[in-house]
Amino acid sequence: MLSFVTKNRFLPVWLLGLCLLPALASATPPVGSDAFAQAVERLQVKSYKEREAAVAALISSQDERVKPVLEAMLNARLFYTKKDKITVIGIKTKDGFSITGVLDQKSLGNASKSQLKKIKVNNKLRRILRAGIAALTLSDPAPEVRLSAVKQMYGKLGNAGIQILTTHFETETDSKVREEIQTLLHIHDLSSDDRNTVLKAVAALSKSLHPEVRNKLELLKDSTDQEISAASGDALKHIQEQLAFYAKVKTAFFGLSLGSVLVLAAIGLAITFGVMGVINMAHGELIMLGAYTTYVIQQLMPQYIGMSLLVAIPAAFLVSGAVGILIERLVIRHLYGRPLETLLATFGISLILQQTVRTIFSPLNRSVETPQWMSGFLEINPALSLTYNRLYIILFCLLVFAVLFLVIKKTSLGLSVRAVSQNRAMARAMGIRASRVDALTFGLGSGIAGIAGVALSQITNVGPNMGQDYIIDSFMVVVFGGVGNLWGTLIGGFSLGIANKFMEPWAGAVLAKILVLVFIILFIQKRPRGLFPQKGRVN
Amino acid sequence: MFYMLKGDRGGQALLLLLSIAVVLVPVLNLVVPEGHALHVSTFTVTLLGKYLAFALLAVAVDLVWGYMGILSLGHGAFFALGGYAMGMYLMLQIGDRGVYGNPDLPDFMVFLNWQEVPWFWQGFDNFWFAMIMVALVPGLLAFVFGALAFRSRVTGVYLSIMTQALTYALMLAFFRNEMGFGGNNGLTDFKDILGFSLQSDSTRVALFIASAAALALGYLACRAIVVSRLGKVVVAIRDTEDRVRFIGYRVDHIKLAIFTFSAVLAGIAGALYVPQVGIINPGEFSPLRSIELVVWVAIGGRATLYGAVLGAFIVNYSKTYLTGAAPEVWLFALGALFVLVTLYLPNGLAGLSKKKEAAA
Amino acid sequence: YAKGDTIKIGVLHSLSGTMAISETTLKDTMLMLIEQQNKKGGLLGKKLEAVVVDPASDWPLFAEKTRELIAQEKVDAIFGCWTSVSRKSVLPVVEELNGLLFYPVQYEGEESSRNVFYTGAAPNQQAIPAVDYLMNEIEVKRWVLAGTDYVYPRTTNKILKSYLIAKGVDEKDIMINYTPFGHSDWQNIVADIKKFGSAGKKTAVVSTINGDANVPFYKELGNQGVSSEDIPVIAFSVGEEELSGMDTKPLVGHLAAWNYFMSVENKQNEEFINTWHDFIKDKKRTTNDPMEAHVIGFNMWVKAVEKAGTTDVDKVIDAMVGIEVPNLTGGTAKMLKNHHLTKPVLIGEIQEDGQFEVVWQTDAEVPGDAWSDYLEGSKDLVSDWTAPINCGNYNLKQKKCLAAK
Amino acid sequence: MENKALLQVSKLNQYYGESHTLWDLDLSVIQGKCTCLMGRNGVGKTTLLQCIMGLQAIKDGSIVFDDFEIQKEAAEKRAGAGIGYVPQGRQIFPQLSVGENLELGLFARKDRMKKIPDFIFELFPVLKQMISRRGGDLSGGQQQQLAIGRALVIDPKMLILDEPTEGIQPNIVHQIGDIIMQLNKEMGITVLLVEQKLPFARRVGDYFCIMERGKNVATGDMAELSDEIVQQFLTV
Amino acid sequence: MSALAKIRETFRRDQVFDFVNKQDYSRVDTSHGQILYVEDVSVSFDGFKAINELNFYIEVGELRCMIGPNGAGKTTMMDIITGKTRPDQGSVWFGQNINLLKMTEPEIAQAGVGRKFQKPTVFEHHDIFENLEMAMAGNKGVWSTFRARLSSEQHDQIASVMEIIGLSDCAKQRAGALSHGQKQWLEIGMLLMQNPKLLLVDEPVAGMTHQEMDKTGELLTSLAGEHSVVVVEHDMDFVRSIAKKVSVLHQGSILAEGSMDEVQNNQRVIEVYLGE
Ligand SMILES: Nc1ncnc2c1ncn2[C@@H]1O[C@H](COP(=O)(O)OP(=O)(O)OP(=O)(O)O)[C@@H](O)[C@H]1O
Ligand SMILES: Nc1ncnc2c1ncn2[C@@H]1O[C@H](COP(=O)(O)OP(=O)(O)OP(=O)(O)O)[C@@H](O)[C@H]1O
Ligand SMILES: [Mg+2]
Ligand SMILES: [Mg+2]
Repeated sequence: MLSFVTKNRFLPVWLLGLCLLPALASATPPVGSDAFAQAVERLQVKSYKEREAAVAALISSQDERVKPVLEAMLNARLFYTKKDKITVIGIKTKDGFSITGVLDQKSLGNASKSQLKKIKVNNKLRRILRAGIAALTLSDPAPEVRLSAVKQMYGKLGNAGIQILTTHFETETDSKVREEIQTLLHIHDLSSDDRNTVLKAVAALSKSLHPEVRNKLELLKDSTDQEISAASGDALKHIQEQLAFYAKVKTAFFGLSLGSVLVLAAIGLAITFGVMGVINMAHGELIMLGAYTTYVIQQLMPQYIGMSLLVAIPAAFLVSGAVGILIERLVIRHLYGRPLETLLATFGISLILQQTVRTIFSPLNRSVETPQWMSGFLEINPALSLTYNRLYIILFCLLVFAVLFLVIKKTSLGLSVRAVSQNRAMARAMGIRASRVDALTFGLGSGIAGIAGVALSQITNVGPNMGQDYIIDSFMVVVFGGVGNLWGTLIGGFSLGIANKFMEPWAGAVLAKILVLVFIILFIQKRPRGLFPQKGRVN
Repeated sequence: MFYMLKGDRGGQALLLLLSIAVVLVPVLNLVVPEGHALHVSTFTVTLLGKYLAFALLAVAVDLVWGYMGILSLGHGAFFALGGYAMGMYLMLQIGDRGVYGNPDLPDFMVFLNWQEVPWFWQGFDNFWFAMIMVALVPGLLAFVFGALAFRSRVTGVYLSIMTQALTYALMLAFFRNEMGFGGNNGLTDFKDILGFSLQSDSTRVALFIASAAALALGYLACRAIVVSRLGKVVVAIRDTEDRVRFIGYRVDHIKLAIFTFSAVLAGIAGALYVPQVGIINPGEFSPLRSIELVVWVAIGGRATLYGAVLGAFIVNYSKTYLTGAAPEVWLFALGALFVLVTLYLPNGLAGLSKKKEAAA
Repeated sequence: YAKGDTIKIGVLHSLSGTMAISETTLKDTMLMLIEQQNKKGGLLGKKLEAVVVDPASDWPLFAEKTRELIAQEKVDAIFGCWTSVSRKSVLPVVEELNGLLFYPVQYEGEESSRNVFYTGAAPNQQAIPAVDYLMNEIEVKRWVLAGTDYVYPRTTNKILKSYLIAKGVDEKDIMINYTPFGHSDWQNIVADIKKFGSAGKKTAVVSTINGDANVPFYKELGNQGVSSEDIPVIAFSVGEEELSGMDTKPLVGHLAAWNYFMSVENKQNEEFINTWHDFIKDKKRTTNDPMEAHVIGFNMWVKAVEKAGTTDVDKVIDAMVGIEVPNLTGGTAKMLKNHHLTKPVLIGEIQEDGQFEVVWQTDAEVPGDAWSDYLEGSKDLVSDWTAPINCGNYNLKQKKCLAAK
Repeated sequence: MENKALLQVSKLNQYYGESHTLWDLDLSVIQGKCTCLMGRNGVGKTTLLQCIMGLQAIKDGSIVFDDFEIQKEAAEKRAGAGIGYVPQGRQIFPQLSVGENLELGLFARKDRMKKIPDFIFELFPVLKQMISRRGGDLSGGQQQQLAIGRALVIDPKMLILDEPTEGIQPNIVHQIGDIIMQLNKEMGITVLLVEQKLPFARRVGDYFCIMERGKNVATGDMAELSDEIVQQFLTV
Repeated sequence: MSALAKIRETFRRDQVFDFVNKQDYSRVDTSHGQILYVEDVSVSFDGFKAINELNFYIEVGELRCMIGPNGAGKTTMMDIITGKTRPDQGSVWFGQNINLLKMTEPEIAQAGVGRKFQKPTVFEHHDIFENLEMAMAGNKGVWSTFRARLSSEQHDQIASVMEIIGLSDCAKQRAGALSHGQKQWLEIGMLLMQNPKLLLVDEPVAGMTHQEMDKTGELLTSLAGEHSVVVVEHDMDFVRSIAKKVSVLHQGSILAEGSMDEVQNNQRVIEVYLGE
């Protein structure tokens, strides 16, 4: 197979170049080393339109050096020297770039930024580059690479592209890649003039959820040919049913993920407020500290962004926890038995924390990077893909909940915490070191808030105000679930998330939120102590 | 009539100060020439007027929180509704002086391509109707919300968070442009009230006097409640709600009455506030704003009405002063003030004077 | 300088609360400009003094602080505000007390005041050219107009919608979506955009999403695999400053339309950036469009004061019109009769390093238009603060000023 | 070692704000015996016990337990030192189950036992039945039993009981009497008992101590508690 | 004047409480001699049957003692009568015409059912005088409460009740600062002020000295006759000293009913309750 690929290597590539830019296909393009050099030089032009043509010419040149040039260009690493206009690939170094000539592929040593001029790409060019690279990777030995190359070609195929795919299809051994190519070819067949081909393609694609299939079928439905119209109508109906189903699944997933964010934000509060009874207005700021910790950790280990998040979790727990303990020792300790006063003091603390962060880190948002393993999505089918960051956050949320639940319900710390919160004096008379328990518990709740901050840094902005965005929702979740009940917080958060997401499509984001609030207000009339009320005889 | 001030040193002082201010401030502003050392600038008059409106709001909060024990995190909503009612009146007074020169429609409605004033704006061109609405709208909302919540015996933090949800929902709703209240920009660019230009010094002084009078009356009304037997029952409800039921009081009715009354006061405060600051926008509904109100009361001293007034003045004055004098660090100062008062003055600033009284 | 005699300049930008994130930089910019001017010997032989206050993202407080600045502090000009609502709140006060306000942010238009100079872009200096670019260069056929639910996006989208329809775009191909301030969960909306964009026509998002909501929006785009190559997003409120708080890797290729980019290579700009870095003592700090607006506004004011020979507000207002100062992108900004500027419009693509790369720009400066030509009711209006018209909303048809004040 | 005082309170003064509640109070509780503290309502019995437990701040005076001065120690230390406390009004943790209420006592134990000793359930079978019910749901009497059980779990050297028979059905009152005596006599636990019911006090007590207006006015052997004294200090 | 006579004077409602008559609370119809009917009442909590098909009746003017083991359901029964707990089944009538199960706690209290709680609950931040003032019978609507002013008779009435409960010396003391026993008395005082037709008294003498117990007993017996009184108590001496008729509650239903002697000698009662 490999030999075949090598033999045919250039033909499909330039064809693809043609198919991408049909306008240029009129003349037979030059081929070979000279053509490559010419094309490379043409890249230096000012206008994007002309550069597009240069790229097409480059691809058509069928030179072996094309692929690295395209890749460099895509990654904004292709330059030319200001002095002698040599096109080079630059690798960023400490102070400037180490550059390599494109034509002779020889290193030209280092150059400073001011000596180089970048060969700019825009959106449209990037698209072309990517397709070009994809075509070049169709012969890659790794099936995953080929698969993604094929996937790149959706919507970008011309007749020539079909030819390449058809040729490649015969030699392709990987079943997944074959399937994908098959789908692409069928989609192409849908626009065929031959009604049998069309009908066959419709039948073959009637299960495909790819949007392009739908768009094409949509057109075919209005066809004058009764049979085609009926067949595509049926296929479309089936597809639409499927899509509707997956849309629901997707919404549910969105709901779960919003819910998990709510739960994460609220769960620390479920401890400090729910169990200890401190109306902790600084909770949001503790979340914020966790997020900033993530930022700092990333600054400290820029080489290991993937790892940084894992390091940030314990770090954020410690930082927020320590701040929490400090707050408890300095302020809250004096306020037990005066729950409303805690609101006042923690409100003050939240202002102070915000301003502190603003002073240290500036009022601007900080950029927290998303590690590779958390970006992208898990594609279940073309209609349903679940984003990794959300998936991880849902899992993370459940994990945090489980750990916390065990700590509170099963450990002696948990028992002491509950005892102290219910009757401080008596707990002390039972030999429980109430002040230590308080500090630890508050630290625990705060630490969990910090962990939530790590998660939130992955989906929203990290700035001095971020805490305020979550404090209201957090209280809402804890109260809705039932104060003092961890399950309540979990179920409450998830149900609010899901309710919100199911309402959003027909009510819009704003109205959905209002409706959820109204719902909570009415719900509390029915159950004045939340979803899972704390039961028991009241005196 | 002043029996209710018996033993209320703070209240006596407050009313005395208010009467002095009502006489002195206009004289110092309108009669004493500018540049004279004793001249009180219109800026100061308006500022004081704003504080007075806030003080009335704080008194309203104190009544339900300090005395009845309902930590309302939604009083900002009642304040804002009163403010909007006033704002709607003022808006319709602009007439054709708006940017589009439309004699009937406020600018934002012209912009939204509305053909006529929506039904819920009808009548607001009439001052008295608007004034009734200032009391009625917040009162009605409080009544409906309270009737539901108190009957269902929603108490404690549950109630607090529900009031917060209420104001939050209203905030989101008023932010919506379709609501017909000007969206995020709210109502602004007012020209005159009852035919008097809002920009003239005498109108501003008049508004100041109106605010002072409203505060005095509001204070006396609250005081009358507090010293009556009803006031004692209200405090009992705060301490042991259940027990009050068993001696035959309808706790839900009492709570509802006080809550509604307090909401009306808040609405009036809002109506006084708007013409003096010149804008009302959904930001007033923001939950954090309502929390701030509670903080004023706590700083001043809960369950002493004059403490609430004191707190409103101190916190807002600090804010005015510090945002100008120490714009970079004022949040530290304010935050520290909150923390320190909580720690060292559990009864707020009013507690300080009480201690002194006791010591003397 | 003449001893003890200073010219006061009010700086009215939120240093706390939600808007601090954007406005603090502008306060620093003003401080820098004033310091520089003093180094040059002040103005009219007097020293300039900045009076900084913090209106704390609280709109009524903006009005109060303005009153304090003008009435108590007796400042000669105020540079400030960011949000429209803060400007609306301040407007009656500056008019009442005859103050002078320089407003540096792009805004929705539909307003003109004698006492305000709008140094940011009007919709025709940002939105319309941006759409033109997408339509002509990227061949976009389907449009998502996504914004935060407040006046600026509403107005802009309204203008854009009628503009697009005038250009032959089918209503079906326009999707409008509004979200609340600080919206943080974009899953549905991004999924909807993705769906809307999968109909086989080239689709783009025109984003008037404001402030903090942008970060989660772009993150969600990245995670759901909506790349700039499939569905580019062009934003009017995302600048270098905002990008510095985002992970820009997944955003490369998305667009923004401004009148200034930090990346523009030009001597003036380089100088400005260097001064800024020296002043703020942080080489990594970015510059952005509203900063440029303040630079232009401040320079114009200085010129006008010198021309008038006094800081008297009325005289300065009259002197302002027609003043020209170089902008930072190599052109010239001229103050028009409607108190708006001429500005070049630049379209930039986001780069990995958090900068924009200009991919398109107007051939010449575009004059700012206070009243949009694409809206009923406002297309007949012009603003002209010079004699003989001398009003902000002169109706060309009725030949008179509305709202004779 | 016959009459060694396990607990010695001397010159104790306590104030509630301005009001002076305990005046130079002395009290000694003899090791291994049961001392009965009596007095009318409001004379300060509960207050005294709270001072001993460290739940109420004292102005001055000393409290010596087991040869250590404990008046400066935190409340939790005193429990650890071996004082079990059954407060007036029971003070059950209402949201904890009966089992958890009892388990709390284990923390203060020296021997790190992890299981509630069986004899508790032998003494109070009802606690076993209701082991997983919330403490707050129990009836008044059941709560009282729980409170005593809980104090016993910490394996105390001395047990302080504040009106333990209040609200308890007669046969159990009797039993509690038996239990106190059993703990006292057989297990050697010293007992300090506040009790209003004279017959009960007479039955279980070895010594009595009568308070009036925050002062200790009469002490002695229970046998010496004459009707005269009762008349003088315990009737209204 | 002896304490007893004072109370009689205090409770001459035709004179002191004449305004009560004006109220339109449907008056209790006790023409059949019964004031309280508890029939077939059951209630369970999380599956635990606390009251089990309970039946009993109280006559007008009767003083009834209820005894029974801890957890028998005595307090729960009072909770049901006063509206705090809703039973799963059964009916509770006050006189023949008032269905208590349809009423809220304040309505029941206004109709004439007063209660003293097992754990004394008073208004801790009010002084003793105010506690009593608030409990005083009268129109308790919002507006009337706001307008209410103490007449001198009412003043005297409060003073006399304070005398009875022995707290005259500390009229201005915060109720929260009272000792346990004092709170008990204050609660009894509040009950007196309410002047109910039916008094439910849960463990009134817990924590009281012997003499105070006697005083309480005397007070309760003096109230009986004009009022109906239900007393729950564990102190047998006390019960013996006041009781005419005793009901024994066990596991949520009546185990025995009769005179003190009968009950005392009932084998089952001895077994589950009295001991020995
Ligand atoms: N928290 C408190 N604040 C102020 N005074 C109090 C407080 N608790 C009790 N007192 C007062 O202290 C005195 C003693 O109260 P204490 O509870 O110790 O009495 P006691 O002897 O236990 O009475 P009883 O037999 O009724 O339980 C009483 O007069 C009471 O009023
Ligand atoms: N809310 C509740 N939840 C669960 N169980 C309850 C609840 N209320 C009461 N019980 C149970 O019902 C039973 C009866 O309680 P009740 O308080 O009526 O007893 P009692 O007769 O008053 O006892 P005592 O004499 O000890 O006061 C007890 O076993 C108690 O645990
Ligand atoms: Mg006691
Ligand atoms: Mg009971």
